[in-house]
Amino acid sequence: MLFVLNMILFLLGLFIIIRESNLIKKVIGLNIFQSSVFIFYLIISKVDGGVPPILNDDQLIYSNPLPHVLILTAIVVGIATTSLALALIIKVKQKYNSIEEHELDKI
Amino acid sequence: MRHHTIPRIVTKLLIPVILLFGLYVQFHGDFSAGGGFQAGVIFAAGFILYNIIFGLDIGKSILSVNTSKSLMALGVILYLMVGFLGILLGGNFLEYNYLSNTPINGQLLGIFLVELGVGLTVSNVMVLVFYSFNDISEEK
Amino acid sequence: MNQLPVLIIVLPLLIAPILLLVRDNRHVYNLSLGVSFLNILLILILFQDVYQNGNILYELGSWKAPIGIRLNADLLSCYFLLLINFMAFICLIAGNKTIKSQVEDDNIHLFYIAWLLCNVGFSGIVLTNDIFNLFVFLEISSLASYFLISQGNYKASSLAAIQYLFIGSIGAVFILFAIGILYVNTGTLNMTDLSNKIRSGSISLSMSLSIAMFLIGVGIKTALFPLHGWLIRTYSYAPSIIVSYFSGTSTKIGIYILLRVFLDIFNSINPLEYYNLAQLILFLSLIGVLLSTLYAIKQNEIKKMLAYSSVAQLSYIIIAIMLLTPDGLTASLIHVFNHSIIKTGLFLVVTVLFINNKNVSIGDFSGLGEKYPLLMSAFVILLLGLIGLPLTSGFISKWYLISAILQSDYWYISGVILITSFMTFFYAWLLIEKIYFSARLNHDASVATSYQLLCVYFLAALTIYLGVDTSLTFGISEQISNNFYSTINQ
Amino acid sequence: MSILLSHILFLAFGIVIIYLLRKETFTGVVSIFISLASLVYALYIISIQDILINQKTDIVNIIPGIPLSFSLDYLGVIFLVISNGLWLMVSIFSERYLELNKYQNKPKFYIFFTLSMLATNGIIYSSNLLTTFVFYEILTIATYPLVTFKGDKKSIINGKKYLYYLLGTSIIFFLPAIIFTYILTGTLDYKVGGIFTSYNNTAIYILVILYLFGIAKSAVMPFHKWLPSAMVAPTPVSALLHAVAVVKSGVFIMLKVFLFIFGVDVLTQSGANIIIILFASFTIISSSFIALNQDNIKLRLAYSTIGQLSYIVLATAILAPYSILAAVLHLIFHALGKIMLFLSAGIIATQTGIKNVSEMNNLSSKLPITCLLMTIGAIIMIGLPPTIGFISKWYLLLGIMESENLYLLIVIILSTLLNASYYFPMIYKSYFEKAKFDYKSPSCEDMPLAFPVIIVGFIAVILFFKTDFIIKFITENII
Repeated sequence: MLFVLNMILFLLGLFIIIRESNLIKKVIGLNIFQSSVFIFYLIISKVDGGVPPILNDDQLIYSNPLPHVLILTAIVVGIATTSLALALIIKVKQKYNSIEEHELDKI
Repeated sequence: MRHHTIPRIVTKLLIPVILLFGLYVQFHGDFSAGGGFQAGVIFAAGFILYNIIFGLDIGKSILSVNTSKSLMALGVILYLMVGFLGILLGGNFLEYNYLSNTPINGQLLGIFLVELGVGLTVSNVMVLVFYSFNDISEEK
Repeated sequence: MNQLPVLIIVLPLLIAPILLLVRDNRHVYNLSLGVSFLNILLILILFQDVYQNGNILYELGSWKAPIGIRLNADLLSCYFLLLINFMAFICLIAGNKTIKSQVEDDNIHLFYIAWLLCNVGFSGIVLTNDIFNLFVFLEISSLASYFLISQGNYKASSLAAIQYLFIGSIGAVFILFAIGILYVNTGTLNMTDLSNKIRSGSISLSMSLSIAMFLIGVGIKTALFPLHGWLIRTYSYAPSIIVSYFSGTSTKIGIYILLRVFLDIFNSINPLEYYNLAQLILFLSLIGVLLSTLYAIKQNEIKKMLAYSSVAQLSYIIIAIMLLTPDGLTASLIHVFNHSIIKTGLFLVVTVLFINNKNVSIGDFSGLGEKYPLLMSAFVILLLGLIGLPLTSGFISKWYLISAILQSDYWYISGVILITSFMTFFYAWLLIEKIYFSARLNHDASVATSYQLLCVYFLAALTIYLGVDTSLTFGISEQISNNFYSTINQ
Repeated sequence: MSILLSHILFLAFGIVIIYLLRKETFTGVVSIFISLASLVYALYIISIQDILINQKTDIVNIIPGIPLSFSLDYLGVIFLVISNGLWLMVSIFSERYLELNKYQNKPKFYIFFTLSMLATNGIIYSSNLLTTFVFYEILTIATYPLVTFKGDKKSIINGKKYLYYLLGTSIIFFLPAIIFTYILTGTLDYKVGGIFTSYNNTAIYILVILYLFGIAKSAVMPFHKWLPSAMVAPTPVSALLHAVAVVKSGVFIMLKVFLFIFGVDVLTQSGANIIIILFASFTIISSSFIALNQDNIKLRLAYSTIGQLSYIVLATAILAPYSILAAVLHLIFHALGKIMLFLSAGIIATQTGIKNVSEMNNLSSKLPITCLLMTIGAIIMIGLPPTIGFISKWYLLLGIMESENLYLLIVIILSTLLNASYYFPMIYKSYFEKAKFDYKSPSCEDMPLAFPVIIVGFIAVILFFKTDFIIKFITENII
């Protein structure tokens, strides 16, 4: 079930990136798209009855920490991408005075 | 914001706490949840809050754009230098075991320095992002 | 332990923040040039070592393999590593002047930082043995390249950059997803470990999803036929020196990931054969070759023309891989090297000659043969290499490509390959004709510095050298492909 | 260093010299000296041929296992003499010709002329197909600047056509044929008797077609169009390159491929030579018909060349000993005859401005020697006694008899009639028809211009009485 929801999020994000003409909305779509994959990693790392992976003696079942670490990296990458995208959009806006892609292609 | 008393007072009270919390997260990263990343962001948040309340001029006089850039670079360099130190002391890149007399101490020292580098970089990147967005709004 | 693999990645990475401290444009340039040169030396030593003693594994922080991140320098890595860093070095030498005039003064040090980071990303992709790490390096290089592209002095540069950013990020996310699925199925991220754990036999649904996503991600990176649109845009609007650099590296990295994922990680289930994926890709690439060659002939703007030509040439490489024979792989690897050199050289000439012109049309080359006899003869040599005439490296590629096709099950596509390779001649000749047989226009083609000229001559000479002595390209390519296929057949 | 390699390097050195001099006045003389030296080289090589035959000199390994390599064979010896000998004549001719026609940029002309001859010699010396291919392509590229030498729009269009045909066929047919051969046999070295040890007929058929179309320099239809387009070039270029060096290289390669790659046995047993015979016969007949309708002298000669080349191809494809003899003989004799015709046409155009057959009325009163030479050339082409053309045609007929492909007699006879019908008007008009308008001066023969042609004519006449040693050489060494 979770996977299905996750896939829906994934496709939704992809759809927004492809379909939307507004660059900012595209960035939002990109973020949703990326987040769906982040969530996917979190889902797969969940262990039933597990606790956060901080070692102490009485808890032996804990969630897989590796995907969390990976996704932390991926999130950072995502933030970098987003901020770069926003910066570029500002430049585009300065040059064309528009951020609607269908208008930009005409110019 | 300079003339709003309540935010000023609250900020004055909060900033030391925020910075202290940042430092806590920074130095406790190797024992509990936390680390340079989070600490850097928290630290930067404190500084940004200061800027919002007291104005950029004062903020920039404390930490100018160029200093911030240099500190950001220094963070990365610190990180890499620790890595190179591992090579120089006969291990692999980023191998901390050789940094101190015992491997455990070495690991502690290594992770501390590396996280320090990360924290330095992240906090300054955050500040720089804040600065540059401010520049854009000023241009308009 | 041999420290070379990590040094190759980390040294430029260390220089990048130092550049931020230095900021003075001249020192910045010298430093980046120096580190590039140092890198090439290191790579040559590494290459030598790997060639004689086999793989070199390097564990970061001495954490053992499946848990820690490991670097793996094998022959394939070294081959691409050499190519990429060599191109970076050449473009750096040639680029100084153009970068100065095309990029804003305050941004120049950032530009070089991005350049170094981009190169770090490329080297990292090639060297790492950890698939997640590959993704991270891919993103490092991509982010840097978005920035680099946006620095072009065209109006559309930022737009091209952001459009590339969207499509590139989609590709990266697809790869990230695919890696996640792989991790679920195998519980490891180490490539060697992965390929051991992926058992032969039928492919589960989730695994095939992973394969499909890899394919899309890699397809975007390599400009596989229907996904090639970004390449045209970016090549048209990026700073021209960046185009020279990317034409030799960026897409080739895509090829590397393709090889690594499909022929190394998945080698026991061989997905390309299993789903007839190879046939599909082959078919797409064939259409790609045909259409992009036709488009290239139609273009009047030289950067666009060369960009379409790049798509066509990349399709040749992919076709050769998709034959799924050792010969095909050999041919593709040879062409990767040769095409990089030729295309970089061609773009370099455009860069060097037209610093100030924004749109360089074919007409701008009118009569340049008289004005710059030597430079133009180098240009013509590179063009002849692109066509694939004998005694140039293009001929060697073509020979092995056709030879591989004729010996494979797809011998009947050789006709298309031959005809398109003849069509290459049409657009290449348009240029040659303009250079030598048109009256000179009154334009201001800028004067190139001697370093720039030297780079172009060097690449042209290399084109001829690699067309006469194939021991480097063929010898190593053959060894790599034999290694691959001997593990597959086991 | 091997003498063959040093010959090629010498020519390369010559090119460098011409490039360095780059003076309009000197280059012609330098070029004459280079061609003279090249002829001396060739003669010296021939004098020590017994040592050189089948001695390979590898230069570089282009493809591992297939080096760029030189060697000499008996077929090459013959072609070597012709091409280098005629080159000397033509370079003497062209110096004067370029001067009289006021062509600019002579150094460029001589550089590419020498480069073309370098490539031709390279083709002669090549000991495997790859080397041949390399020089074949160099020859194409090197002749292009000569074809477009005039630099006007017409020559650029025609030059493009020239390149598209020659490069296109070589890339689309010749190269895959070579690669396919290499895959099938594992070698590309020319070897007497062929390199195919085991084969299947389909492969041979495919290969024969690929080679036939791929070596478009031999101008077998349907890939012949480049030859008429190449006629926009200055006359010396048409004469040497497009009547001797380039086209003969094509035929020479064709001969070598059929004899030394396929081998007589393979071709006859698989029956693949029928394809060649069909295409060649078709070319012979149809090119003659086209030539009939050409008014431009050079175009008429060009179409005649296409037909004559196919004679050689046809003679080779019949594969009987006599016909191969005829092929080699015709290679020599056609070169002599055609170069006379072309150079005469060049003289006519230079001295009187006449370019069409219909304007040639009473030309003999004005250019008596030239007309005489042209007549000899034409008779050689038609193949009438007492000229050398007759000898090669005679052996061709013998070969046809021998192979019992009697229907080919019709082709030969028909084409001879056609040849006669497009050459005789030229002769008839220039001698017997009255001029429509008066020429200003009675005779304007330019001796320096005519001198090399006279020598060629002299040799052609002498040779008729001295063919024995050539025939002996061919029968002993080649067949």
